[in-house]
Amino acid sequence: GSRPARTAKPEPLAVAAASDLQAAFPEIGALFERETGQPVRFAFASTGTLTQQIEHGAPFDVFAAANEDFIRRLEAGGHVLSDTVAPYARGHIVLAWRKGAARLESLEDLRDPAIHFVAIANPAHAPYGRAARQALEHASLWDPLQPKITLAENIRQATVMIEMGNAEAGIVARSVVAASGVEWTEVDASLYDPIEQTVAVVAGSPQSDAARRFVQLLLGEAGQRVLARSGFSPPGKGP
Amino acid sequence: MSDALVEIRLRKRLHAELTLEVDLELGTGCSILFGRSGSGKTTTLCAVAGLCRPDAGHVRVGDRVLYDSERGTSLPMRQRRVGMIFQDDLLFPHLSVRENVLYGLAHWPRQERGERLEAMADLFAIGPLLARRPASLSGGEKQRVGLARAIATRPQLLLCDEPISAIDQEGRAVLLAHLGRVQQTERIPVLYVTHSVQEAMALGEQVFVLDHGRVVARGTPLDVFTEPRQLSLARLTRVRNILSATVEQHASDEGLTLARVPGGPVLRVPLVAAPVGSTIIIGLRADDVLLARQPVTGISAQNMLEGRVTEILRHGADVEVLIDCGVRFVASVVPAAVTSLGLEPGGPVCMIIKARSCHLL
Amino acid sequence: MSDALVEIRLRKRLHAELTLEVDLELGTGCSILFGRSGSGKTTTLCAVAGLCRPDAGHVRVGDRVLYDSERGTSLPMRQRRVGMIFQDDLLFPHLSVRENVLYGLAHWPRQERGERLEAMADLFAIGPLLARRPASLSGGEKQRVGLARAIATRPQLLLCDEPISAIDQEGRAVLLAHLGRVQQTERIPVLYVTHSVQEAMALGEQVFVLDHGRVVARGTPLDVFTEPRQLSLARLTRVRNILSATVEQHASDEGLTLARVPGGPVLRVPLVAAPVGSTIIIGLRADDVLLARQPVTGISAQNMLEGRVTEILRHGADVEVLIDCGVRFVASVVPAAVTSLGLEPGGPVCMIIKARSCHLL
Amino acid sequence: MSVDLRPLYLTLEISLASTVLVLAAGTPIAWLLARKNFFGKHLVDALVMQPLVIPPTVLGYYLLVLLGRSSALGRFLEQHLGIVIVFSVPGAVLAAAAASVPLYIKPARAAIESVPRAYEDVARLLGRSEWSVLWTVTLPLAWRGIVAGAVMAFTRAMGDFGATLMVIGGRFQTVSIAIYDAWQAGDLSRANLLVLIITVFSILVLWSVSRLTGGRI
Amino acid sequence: MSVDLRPLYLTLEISLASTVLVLAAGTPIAWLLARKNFFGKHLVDALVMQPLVIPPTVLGYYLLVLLGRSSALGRFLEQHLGIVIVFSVPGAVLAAAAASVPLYIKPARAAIESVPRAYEDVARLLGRSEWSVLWTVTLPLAWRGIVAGAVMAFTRAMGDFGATLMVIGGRFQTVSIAIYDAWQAGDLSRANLLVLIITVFSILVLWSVSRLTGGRI
Ligand SMILES: Nc1ncnc2c1ncn2[C@@H]1O[C@H](COP(=O)(O)OP(=O)(O)OP(=O)(O)O)[C@@H](O)[C@H]1O
Ligand SMILES: Nc1ncnc2c1ncn2[C@@H]1O[C@H](COP(=O)(O)OP(=O)(O)OP(=O)(O)O)[C@@H](O)[C@H]1O
Ligand SMILES: [Mg+2]
Ligand SMILES: [Mg+2]
Repeated sequence: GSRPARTAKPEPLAVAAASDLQAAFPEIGALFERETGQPVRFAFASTGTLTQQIEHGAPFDVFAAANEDFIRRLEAGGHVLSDTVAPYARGHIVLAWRKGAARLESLEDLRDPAIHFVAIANPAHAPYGRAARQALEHASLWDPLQPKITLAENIRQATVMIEMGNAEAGIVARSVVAASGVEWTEVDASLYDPIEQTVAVVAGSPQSDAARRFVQLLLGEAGQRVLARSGFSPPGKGP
Repeated sequence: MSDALVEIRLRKRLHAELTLEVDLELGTGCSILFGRSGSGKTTTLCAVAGLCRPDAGHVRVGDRVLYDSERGTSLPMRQRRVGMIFQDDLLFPHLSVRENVLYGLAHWPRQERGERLEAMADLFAIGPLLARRPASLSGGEKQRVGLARAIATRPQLLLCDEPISAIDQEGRAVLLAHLGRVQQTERIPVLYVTHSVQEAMALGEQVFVLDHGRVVARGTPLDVFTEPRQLSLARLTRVRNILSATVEQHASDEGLTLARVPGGPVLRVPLVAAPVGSTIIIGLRADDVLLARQPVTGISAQNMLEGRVTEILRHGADVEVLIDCGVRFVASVVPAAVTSLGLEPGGPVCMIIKARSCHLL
Repeated sequence: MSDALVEIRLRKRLHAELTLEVDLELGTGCSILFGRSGSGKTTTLCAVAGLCRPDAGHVRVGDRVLYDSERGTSLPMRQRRVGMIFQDDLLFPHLSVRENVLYGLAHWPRQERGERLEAMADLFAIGPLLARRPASLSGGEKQRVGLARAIATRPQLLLCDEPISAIDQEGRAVLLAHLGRVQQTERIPVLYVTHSVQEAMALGEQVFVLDHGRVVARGTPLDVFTEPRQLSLARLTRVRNILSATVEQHASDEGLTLARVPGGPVLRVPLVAAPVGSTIIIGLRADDVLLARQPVTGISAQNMLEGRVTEILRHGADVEVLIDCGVRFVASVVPAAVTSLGLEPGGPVCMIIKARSCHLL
Repeated sequence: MSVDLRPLYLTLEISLASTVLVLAAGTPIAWLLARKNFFGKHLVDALVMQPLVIPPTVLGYYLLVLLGRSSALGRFLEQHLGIVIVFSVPGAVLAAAAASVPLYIKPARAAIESVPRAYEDVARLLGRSEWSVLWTVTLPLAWRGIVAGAVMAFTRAMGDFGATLMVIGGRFQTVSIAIYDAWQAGDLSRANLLVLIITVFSILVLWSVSRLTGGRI
Repeated sequence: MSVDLRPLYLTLEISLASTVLVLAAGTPIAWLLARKNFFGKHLVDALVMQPLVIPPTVLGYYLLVLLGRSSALGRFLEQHLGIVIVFSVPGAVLAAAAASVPLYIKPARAAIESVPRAYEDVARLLGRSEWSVLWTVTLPLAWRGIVAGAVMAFTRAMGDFGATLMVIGGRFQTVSIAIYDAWQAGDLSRANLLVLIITVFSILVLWSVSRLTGGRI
């Protein structure tokens, strides 16, 4: 329930955010609160889950997805305000391996028989998983590596698999490895479609003004700085 | 429709070889359902209570029809107002003895409930057990609690399934007396299952003998248990002579009471505590009747009754001699005795009966 | 340590007012534990079987110590080799009658198992029930299956807790005979709980009377039940004579068997199906002994035994005459008979006993 | 490390409410399945188990479809009664209840079936109504199974993550969600701490149930 | 829409194997909890319930910590026996078993406790060993609770998603995972179809269990 607010704190802004933003967004929330005095409450889940919730009227104000498709789907259904749809960051996949293990230079190195398992997010629904698959396909490694490919529910789980040593290597998101204990190297961005993480204000948000301000903060310099530190690059640009 | 207080007609197939088919009419009073193990006694009670469904029949208590297969009536158990005491106690294991007894009185006013509990506790001597759980009771104690629970609710019909089989003879006598009293003060018709002649005699105003699912004999205990042609009964029981007599005189120094059997002889029986003029019922086993050609003297037997042989029934090594001496007696002897005494129908005979062989029922 | 086959000493506090404290010594044969409801009979059996733990005591069967509180011994139940028949049947509800009876024979060779099952089915007349589940059995049928299950395993000690209370008198007689036979052929010591004197007489070689947790009388059924000073017992029982006799001759046309009581008279009893030379046990109620000053003729009684009065005991209106005619007999008469016959200790007396009064136990 | 205890309260609140709901809705169903024969009983029996078969998140999704603000029922409730079930604590309670109800019904049914009918018949003969028989005989004699089912339902509700997450819409955090979030965020020590807290907490709860039910269960 | 049936077989295989495992491991525990008193019994009782309290994914994670390739046990198994438990069907079985074992132990325990000890004593008096008593008396008389628990464990294993997913590494797809994947990908009609399939399938399974256990579960 709601408590009687001593300092008349406004109702927090509800931001639905993709799981890969878990490292970056709390800081942006703090920025927003400092700037507006209004706190932010985040709900982290997979983009698919959040999309379903919004479609069924979840009371979010802002939705920061891990890609563009789901936002477009919501837009088509009138669940987000079209004029607020904007890419806010571009995600990147990286080749990661367990700390202390032999360094990997390229995707080719995944053929190494010492590598039994290669963890990626499930390409069926995770944007970074799809990117990983594309990269492997372009490198003609998808089929030969099949026996090694290990799917995780999301990019974070894929990272955990590497971290724990269950998979010797994997292709995960740059935004996730930063905060984890794995070593990594970039994957050539030309090998996969750019991951345009897109944001929008949820239709029917009772605080759409504040929501727009949050989106502006996210797209603005301060927000971008935080995102960059977390391994994202600005939307529509290279690494 | 008969004008009996309770009418029970039931048919139920139990297995390939056994179909229960009974037809009982009960009055206010205790009716005994007597019969060997497996004859269908428990099943009869269950069908009356509604615990199992007969194939067909009609059960009426007073003007309430509990079951009628033709009209499709079958009252739910809770409306039958039938109390039942089960062969295997079926006390609620999760309730104390007190709660068990009070269980059927939930809707009674508080005070009456308390009084009834007390009355039952006194009657069945379960006062000290009230706080206990059934699991810790002895066999006989369980049976007493079961009786108290069923009787507490003042049912309109009481069904007792060998309710005191685990109770010792002394306690049994006390309980039987209590039961008789309850049954008389509350005027509840009782259907009482037992295979003890003693119980049947003590309680029964009426006996139904069940055999293989059918009523093979019915009537007063006197009639039923003395009917000599009831071979199967003869084997079940031993008391064959039952006599109703009037107390004529007490000879307390001799330890004797003289009792006259209406239309028959005066019997000398062990001293009884019944006033002169009152009626007592005397049971005498056919085995206990000694026969002689003529009266003999110098023996301890107190009764010497002359009569006439009316019939001699033989079944194998068993011989039963029916004797008329105003009332009918049955004597059971070995075949050798018939020849050595030259007994024959119509001939005279003398019955020698010990006073101690005459049991007060 | 006593040299009895089975030694049972137990102490167990049951509740504030009742502490069980028994001390029994059994031989091969049937010992009766007799006592009113709640006297601690079931608890005694349970403690012997290991179903409940006594506070202290010692239980030995042959040379096997089942329990000893001082030495801290308490054999696990499965090693006690004790068979028990329970007051509330406790048949396995999920097994058929056949499986119940076979349950204790799991480790027997296949063929013996089958034979034993057949023997038990015959003995207890449960053949037609073998495929049924206990839930559908009648009360008496359950008890028979319980007996079969316990006896099948050939235990070294058999504990029976009112095993035939739900069985009719005819079936009871048959079962008692069977039980007696089993007990004799297999030489199993039996501890048998009952409050029926008939059963105690039929089976018991020894009786322990329990009252409020203590053994208040012990001895042969004759001694215990004829011990006239046991007033509480007198109320619980009817006095009887028990005689062991050897079959001497069959007179089948007369329907008689002649049996000699060692050191005593020859008794004429109803024809029995026992070979000449075999030993039978004859029960005779004290009430059934008729006394005369001298032999009389022309009566149906087949036995006329001369003896000598050893003692005359009076309690109120009851008189018991103890008679020596090689073995001791007890006759129960009314006071009037004593005077009219002029009976006195040391004087001659003649006992008149009907063949039919001699019951084969 | 400072730990926000509000999720713990919320979890307790939700799981208690959910358990009450499960008991209220599950007991009649368990009883029907145990004691009555009706057409489609097997189907009901199997359907009742479905929440176990479907991934909790998807289960939550179906709840959204059924009760969400764009569903017929949800719209009706919102427009006429002003009640929004989803994305609220009641929604979370519903989700937790949906996820845990099979865990109650199954053992409760088994326990009720194991109560000898004879005792119920005795109670009926003593004049008690079906309702009264249920409360004074059937359920007390089935209590071990009932309590086992209730404890499982409570525990499951406490641990529910997928269904709650879906329905609660991130507006509140239960301990499960907090654990998952911490774990997702790579904050393992926080996740472990939370697991430890919920473990200790649930042990306390189970232990008190043990004590309350007489040391057995 | 073409549906790949392999996940169905795999699901059946995993859940059957998991149920066998649960029965084998859970029965002794249930029996101990029901019939023996030992120090820390309450704790064991509560610990056994923990898999219900922890989000399945995190449970899977703990399994990985315990059995993963860099854990002591996992390393030993891999180096000396060449067995890798994670990312394999045995791993999925273990995960499903871990997630479902509380659902078995709790009702099994309650059912065993409800068996009157007198029957066990009778069996002992008839010379049977404890082991034999357990098999011929205790478990048969507790069968309703046992079957209820086993059915729940089976169903839960069939529906396990979080723990299995974590351990199986997407190298195989169970129906649950397929549902989740389809649903996450926004392919609702596929998700619904899969739910329908697993529902029908589980109804068939539950129905056959019903039939096998004499129409009464
Ligand atoms: N469901 C059943 N299936 C087959 N036979 C049954 C069933 N129920 C009862 N019987 C049989 O019907 C007969 C009558 O049973 P019932 O319980 O009425 O006997 P009873 O007269 O009460 O005997 P007892 O004095 O031993 O209690 C028994 O032989 C019993 O085995
Ligand atoms: N756990 C217990 N707590 C209190 N009293 C008990 C307990 N167990 C038995 N008793 C009492 O001990 C007495 C003896 O019980 P027991 O069952 O041995 O009697 P019994 O001689 O077998 O009687 P019955 O002939 O009625 O079966 C009874 O009065 C009973 O109530
Ligand atoms: Mg009966
Ligand atoms: Mg007893």
